Parts: sequence; structure tokens; C-alpha cells
Amino acid sequence: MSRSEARHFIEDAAPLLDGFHEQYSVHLDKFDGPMDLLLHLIKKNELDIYDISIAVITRQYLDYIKLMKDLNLEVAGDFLVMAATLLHIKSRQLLPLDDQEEAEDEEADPRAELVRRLLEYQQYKEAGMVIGARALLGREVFARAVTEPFLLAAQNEEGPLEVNLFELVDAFRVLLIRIPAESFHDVAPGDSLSIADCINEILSLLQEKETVQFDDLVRDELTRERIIVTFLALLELCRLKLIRIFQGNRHGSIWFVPAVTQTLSEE
Amino acid sequence: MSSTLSSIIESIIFTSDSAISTDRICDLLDEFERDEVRAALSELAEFHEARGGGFELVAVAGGWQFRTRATYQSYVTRHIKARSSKFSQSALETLAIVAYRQPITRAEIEHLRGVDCGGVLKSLLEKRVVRILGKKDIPGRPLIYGTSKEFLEIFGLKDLKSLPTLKEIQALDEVPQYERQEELPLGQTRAVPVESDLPFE
Amino acid sequence: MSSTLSSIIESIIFTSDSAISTDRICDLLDEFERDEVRAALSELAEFHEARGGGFELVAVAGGWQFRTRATYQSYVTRHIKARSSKFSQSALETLAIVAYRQPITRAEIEHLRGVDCGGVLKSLLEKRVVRILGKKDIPGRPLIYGTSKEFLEIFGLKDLKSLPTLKEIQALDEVPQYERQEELPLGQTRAVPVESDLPFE
Repeated sequence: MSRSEARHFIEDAAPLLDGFHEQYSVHLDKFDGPMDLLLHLIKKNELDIYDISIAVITRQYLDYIKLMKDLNLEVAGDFLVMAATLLHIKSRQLLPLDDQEEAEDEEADPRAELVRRLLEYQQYKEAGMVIGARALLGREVFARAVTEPFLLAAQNEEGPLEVNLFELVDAFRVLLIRIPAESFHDVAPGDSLSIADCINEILSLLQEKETVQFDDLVRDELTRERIIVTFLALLELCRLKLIRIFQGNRHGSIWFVPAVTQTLSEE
Repeated sequence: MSSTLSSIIESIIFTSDSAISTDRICDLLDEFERDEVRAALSELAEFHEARGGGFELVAVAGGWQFRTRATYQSYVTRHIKARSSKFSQSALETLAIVAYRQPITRAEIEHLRGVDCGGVLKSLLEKRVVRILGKKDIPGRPLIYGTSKEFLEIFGLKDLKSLPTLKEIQALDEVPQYERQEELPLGQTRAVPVESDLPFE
Repeated sequence: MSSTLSSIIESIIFTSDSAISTDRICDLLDEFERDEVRAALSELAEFHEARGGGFELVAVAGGWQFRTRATYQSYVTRHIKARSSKFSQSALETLAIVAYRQPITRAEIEHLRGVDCGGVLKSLLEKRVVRILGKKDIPGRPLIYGTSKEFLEIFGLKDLKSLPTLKEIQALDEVPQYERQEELPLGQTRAVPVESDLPFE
């Protein structure tokens, strides 16, 4: 059972549980591992992180794991490792150290290592929140998708930095996903489109414009047949070296430039 | 500063598909003095800052890039999709550890976080914000990880030094971060008072 | 013209990867009057014209687009031409095969990739990431390929041993194995009330 399923389960089955969970809504998925849970328990009990009451923390920690078990949640091994660590620290606290040992070892407090880890973890947890709150490129801020005809020409000369076939096929795949499912089984009407017609159409478009976008070619008639025929026509044109294909950025628009007229106009 | 030089620089940055470094611009424009180029660059950044248009010139990942201002996010995303730069809490935590502690092994990350991090690390590698730096010279030769140039670009950092120090972050944390959670159910089961509950303290 | 509106419009045109029509901009910004948007657009174009920077806002077929001024295109072209060429997918794939399976012949690479690799291999040789190690002692004496010192430098690797193995990458998906436990030790005492549930209290 996943954690979100578990939450539903808790909400649905609350009355059936022995009255002990029912008034509380459980958000088990809030804990990002045992360290996160421990930090929460420390905060909740208003404990001093440098002087944790291992007994309190251990008991509540184990209660929590027990609750997860009661709810049939899969308890991740990491949580059990921490449980063992806590129990180990607790058992060490029970054993009195002799004076000599205590004097020799400043780290005699069995909690020291755990506290160090907790403090360090807390730092990175907060650092994560701080960097996550920045304005991220592609989320809050955006760069320019550079597509200018003269740049495409410049790339031409430098050597092919053309879109590779995979990206072309991927754009094709994405287009196919966009097409409504029902048109899949449509029987083609009498006047079906031929690849030759499509090639002529593309070539005449390229005489008017210096660049053409793949989307422009299929925009008016977004059917599976149209896209497949257009795609095949493009592959054929590419093979004949009549057009060159570019992509501004990954998943950006795909552009076509006439391969011949481009060089003529450069001269 | 010649205004032509600043326009030339502007056109180069404008058509660059990722951040372009000052050194690189200087190399491209070798007919100009480096100092001239540098001066023109900072004046350009100031100009765009003062103008307050839809985009600005930012110093990021060791270079320069034009970017939209965060203020206009909601408008820009009406016509282009925000790329899935979604980072979960555990991804951010792991990324922070890699950023501050690099080079670092998976085992070290897991020791710090107390949980398995394979999946998170893989997705950070796929997002290209984390990269494999090589292998550590210890038995088993585990892979070591660090952050990438994309990390700086995506998080809008000039360089790794411009990450807030952990001390600064701690200072920010006057407000407790734990209020997200209403109440844990287990706390309620305590029948006896805490004081008498704990024989060993 | 509100300067905010013009900045919003600017951010939209800036991020569009093809020319964007006035109608489309009006549709996106339906909280503004069409006339306002139109006015802001022409003022924007005038502003960039008057400023004379490295780029301008032009009305091309189908709409508005920021473009580098023709005057500066020769500078930009320097940058584009000198730009470190990126690896294409097929180049990366071929390079990976050479790196992990070296020494390897072209026929073996082609058998793995299922396509002709002559062109890709040639460009990898030109980029000096792949080198010819010698000739294989089989009929036809085909050339055998391996990676170069430059390959290690590009990927920041100390030696070939530092190349992460496929297994190591796959290991990221695996959760470390803990012994499967039927019952938690703490659960065993579940017959007694929760309060006295824990062995050490």
C-alpha cells in the first residue's frame, strides 16, 4: 500500500480503528526519511537538540513505526535502521561508564553522533528549501529560444548542427499523441493525400517564406493521415537534400529551410 | 564605452543559447580591448536593470544571459509550457548536500539523509543538475558526484561561491519549519505524564 | 501605455521561438483591451528602434519577433561558428560504444547500432575523442578504434577505469537490501497496552 493510499485508508477506515487514530488526520508522506521524522519529534516535544531525551524520542519514534505497521504501510528499511540506532543509544545510556573511560573520551555521550548527524541534516534540509525557493530557469524565469534565419544559415556553414532524426521522430510521436483517438480508425475518404502532393505543397510554401515550421504544415488539418504523409514527404525532401531541418532547442519548434535557395541568397 | 561595442556585445549575448562568459566574449571581439569589453558589459547589465523591461541581463553560471523577469512568469507560461523543473523536497535536500559537500559519494549522501538516495540521484542526473565526477580512490571505487553548469544555470547562480553559506541559511531559520504538520497521532496516546514516564533519565 | 503591459508583452515575444501575431498576444492577455495591447506593441517597436541596441523588434510574416540587427550579424556569426559543437545523439551513442567496448572495429559498432557509422566515426576522429588503435589481425585487417586522451579530458576522467559502468548506473535504481523481517521486534509486545510497549521503559 502506498502512502497516499494509506491516507485514504485511514480516512475511510478511521471508525473501524480502535478509536485512537480516528480524530487525527495522518500525513505520513510528510516525512522524508527517519532523520526528518526525528527532527519533527524533537521540535514537537520542544526538546533541545543538544540534549535530546533519547527515551522520549525513541518511544515516539517506535510508536510511529508501529502505527505505520498497523496501517499495513511498508516500513522502509531506513526507518528500522534508525530504530535500531536509537535503541542502541538508549541501551548504552543504561550502562554506566567507568570514570577513566569518561575522562578519556569526550564523545562518551552516546547521543553525540546522532546529534551531530541531526544538526547536519537539518542544515541541508534548510539549504534545500532555500535553493528551491529561487527563481528557477524554466519555472519562473525563461531564456530566449533563439531561432533567426541568419543564424540557421551560419550553422549551415559551420557544419551540421541539424536536428537529429530521433528528435524529429520524437516531435512526430508527440504530434500523434495530440491527435484525437477516434480518428485513428477513420477510413480515409476518397480524396486521400499523396506524398507527391504534399512535397509540392511544401516546396511552394518554401518559395514564399524563408522558413517554415512543422506545425504550420499540419495546423489546418490535424489528422493522423495528414501528419504521416507530411512526415514522409519531409523525409523524402531531406533525402533529396532539398530542405534542411533545424530545431531551436530541445522540444522546440522544428523549422525547415530550403537547402538550395538559402545558399543562393547568401551570395 | 562605444555604444557600437555595447550593441555588438548585446547581439552576441542575445543570440547565445546558454550563458556566455566574459572571456569568451573578449576572445570573439579581439579587435577590442578586454577592459573596454568588460566596461561595456557592466554598463549593459545596468542599463537593462534600470530600464525594467520584460527581460534582464543576468550574470549566471560564469557568464551572461538574457532572461525574463520572474515577475512575468504567469504571463510567459500562458504561451510556453514551464519545463518540468519540479524538484521535490527530497530532491532539493539531496541537491543541497551534493552542492555543499561535493565531491561526494552516494553512501555519504545516504549517511547524511538517513535514507536510500539512488532514485533521487538518478533523477538529478537525468535533469543534468548533478554529474558524475569520477571515482573515489578508496576501496570499491565508488562514483563521486558534483553539481553541473546546468545546476548554476537553472538555479540562477553566478558560481558555486554565490550559494548562500550554511551559516547564512541557519540565520534565516528563525521561523520554525515544522508548522506544516498539524499533529502527529502518536503523541496523543501518551497516558502518563512525560516526567514519570522515563525511568532512565 | 502602461509600462507593465509593455514589459509583459516584451517577455512574451522574447520567449516565443517563432514570430507571434498581434492577435495571439491579445488573446493571451485578455484582461487588457486589444487597443491597449496594439498601442503598447507599436510603442515597444519604436522604443527598440530608437534605442539602437544589438537587437530590434520587427514585424515579420506572421507577427512580432526580436531579431539581431543586420549590422551586427557578422559578430554573432563568429560566435556561432566558433561555438563548441555539441554531440548529436548518434555521436554520443557511438562514442559510448567505443568507450565501453574498446578496442572495437567499425563493423562491430555498426552491428550494435544497426546503422552505418562511417560518418559519425569520422567526425569523432576529427574531434579527436576517438583514435585508431591499430589494425585487427583478422581477414581484411579492419581498423580498431578506442578513446583518446582528449576523451578523458572532455569528460573530466582521470583514466578509463573512472568511467562509470552500466552496472553502477543501474545500481541507482536498486534499493539497498535489508533483511526481510516478518515482524518488527517492537510489534511482538503488542498484546500489552501501548504505554508499556517498549522494552526499555
